[in-house]
Amino acid sequence: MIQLTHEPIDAAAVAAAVEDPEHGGAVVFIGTTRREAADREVVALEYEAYEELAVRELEAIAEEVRARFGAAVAIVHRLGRVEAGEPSVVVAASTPHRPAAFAACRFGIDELKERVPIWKRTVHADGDATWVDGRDAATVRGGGPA
Amino acid sequence: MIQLTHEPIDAAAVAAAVEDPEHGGAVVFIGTTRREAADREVVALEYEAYEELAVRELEAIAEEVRARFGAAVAIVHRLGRVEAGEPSVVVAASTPHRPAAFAACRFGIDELKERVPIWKRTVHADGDATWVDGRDAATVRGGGPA
Amino acid sequence: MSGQIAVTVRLFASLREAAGVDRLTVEVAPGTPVGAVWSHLPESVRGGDEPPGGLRYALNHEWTLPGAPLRAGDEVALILPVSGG
Amino acid sequence: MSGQIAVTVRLFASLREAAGVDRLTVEVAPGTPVGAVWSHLPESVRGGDEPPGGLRYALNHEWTLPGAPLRAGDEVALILPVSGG
Repeated sequence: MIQLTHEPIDAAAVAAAVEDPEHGGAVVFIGTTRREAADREVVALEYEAYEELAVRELEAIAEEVRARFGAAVAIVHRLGRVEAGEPSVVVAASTPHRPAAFAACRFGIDELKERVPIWKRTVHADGDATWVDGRDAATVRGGGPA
Repeated sequence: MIQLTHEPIDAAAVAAAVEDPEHGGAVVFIGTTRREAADREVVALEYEAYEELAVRELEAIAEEVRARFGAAVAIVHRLGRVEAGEPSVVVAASTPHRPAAFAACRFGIDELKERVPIWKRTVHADGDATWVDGRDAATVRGGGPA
Repeated sequence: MSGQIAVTVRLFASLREAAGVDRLTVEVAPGTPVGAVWSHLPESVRGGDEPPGGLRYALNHEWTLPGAPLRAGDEVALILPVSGG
Repeated sequence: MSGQIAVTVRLFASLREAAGVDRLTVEVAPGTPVGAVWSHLPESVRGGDEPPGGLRYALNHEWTLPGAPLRAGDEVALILPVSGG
């Protein structure tokens, strides 16, 4: 299960996707929108992807996780508006023994954050929205795509 | 949520127990009975606890996880018979940022395995059952408590 | 024997199974160290003279050391190497 | 200008928002390097002459380097520092 989705993520379904009778340990990372960033209240994040390449990169990361850790792996990232408190990304990895499952899951989320072409925009309570994409003047007042 | 239970563990409920609006990352470890150990097929594990001290140790580990990692933490361990493929233990930890969530969850399961007075008995397809408690002559033929 | 005290011994895992019960009562002299309880168990439970490697002890639901002295009514738990998870 | 080729430029995040559209067509000489696409964007999108720090490029849905030469019909994606997760 390697997916971009506009629907809420079912973390239990992502975890279930890595079940394997020979694997005794599964580690699931759930990344959730925090209600605060840079001391301002956040009501939601909005995620946008370069979908064609993002899916390819997620598949490539999954393949690396399988090869390096012998893990079963599942990655789901949400796009569009994600309300504070909801998961934006879930990464699950299972392996025969637990240390590799921790390493595999950690590798998956670290690589995702490093190289998958997805961007977030922070939406504040007053309607201000700020892209997190390395550009300084990226604050836009009000609205924006959902 | 710090518990010993004879019922199947709902990993999603354990994960939900560490949700916190200020915590952006949650890591959940799910330990599952593997269908194989020492090259023999395993149909189930049976867990037994010294319940009074096991609960105290779990509470102590949770308190250490909170103090060391600033984490919210939940630990549920199942007792009695656990069929192959079902979770025997779930540890969840959430923190503001993800590296600490991985470390907190890992610390929780490592400490649990090290010091909580719980023992497993491996039940094989032919009815043989072997306690994993450091004694050599611990294989008992057939049956045993459920 | 007069002057002896009764102590409850909790058994788990293969010790419980060997005993057929999850607790026994043993009679010891007051002040006997926790670690001496082993030698008071029936031979059928011990399966040898030496305590198993890695055996630890709890006294009244808290970890203790083998040298702790026993009092009347104490509950000692014999804790073999654990295997939860 | 004759001899020019049309190249599609995909825009994301603050670049997309500044442009008001998620893709533009630019006309360049054949063989123009991918990294030169930036200077062909409208000033309103660029907001300055220099490409943003950390800008990377994809060509027809694969990562590429700024020196890769453009052909007619190519699609270039301008990839600002990512922030998924």
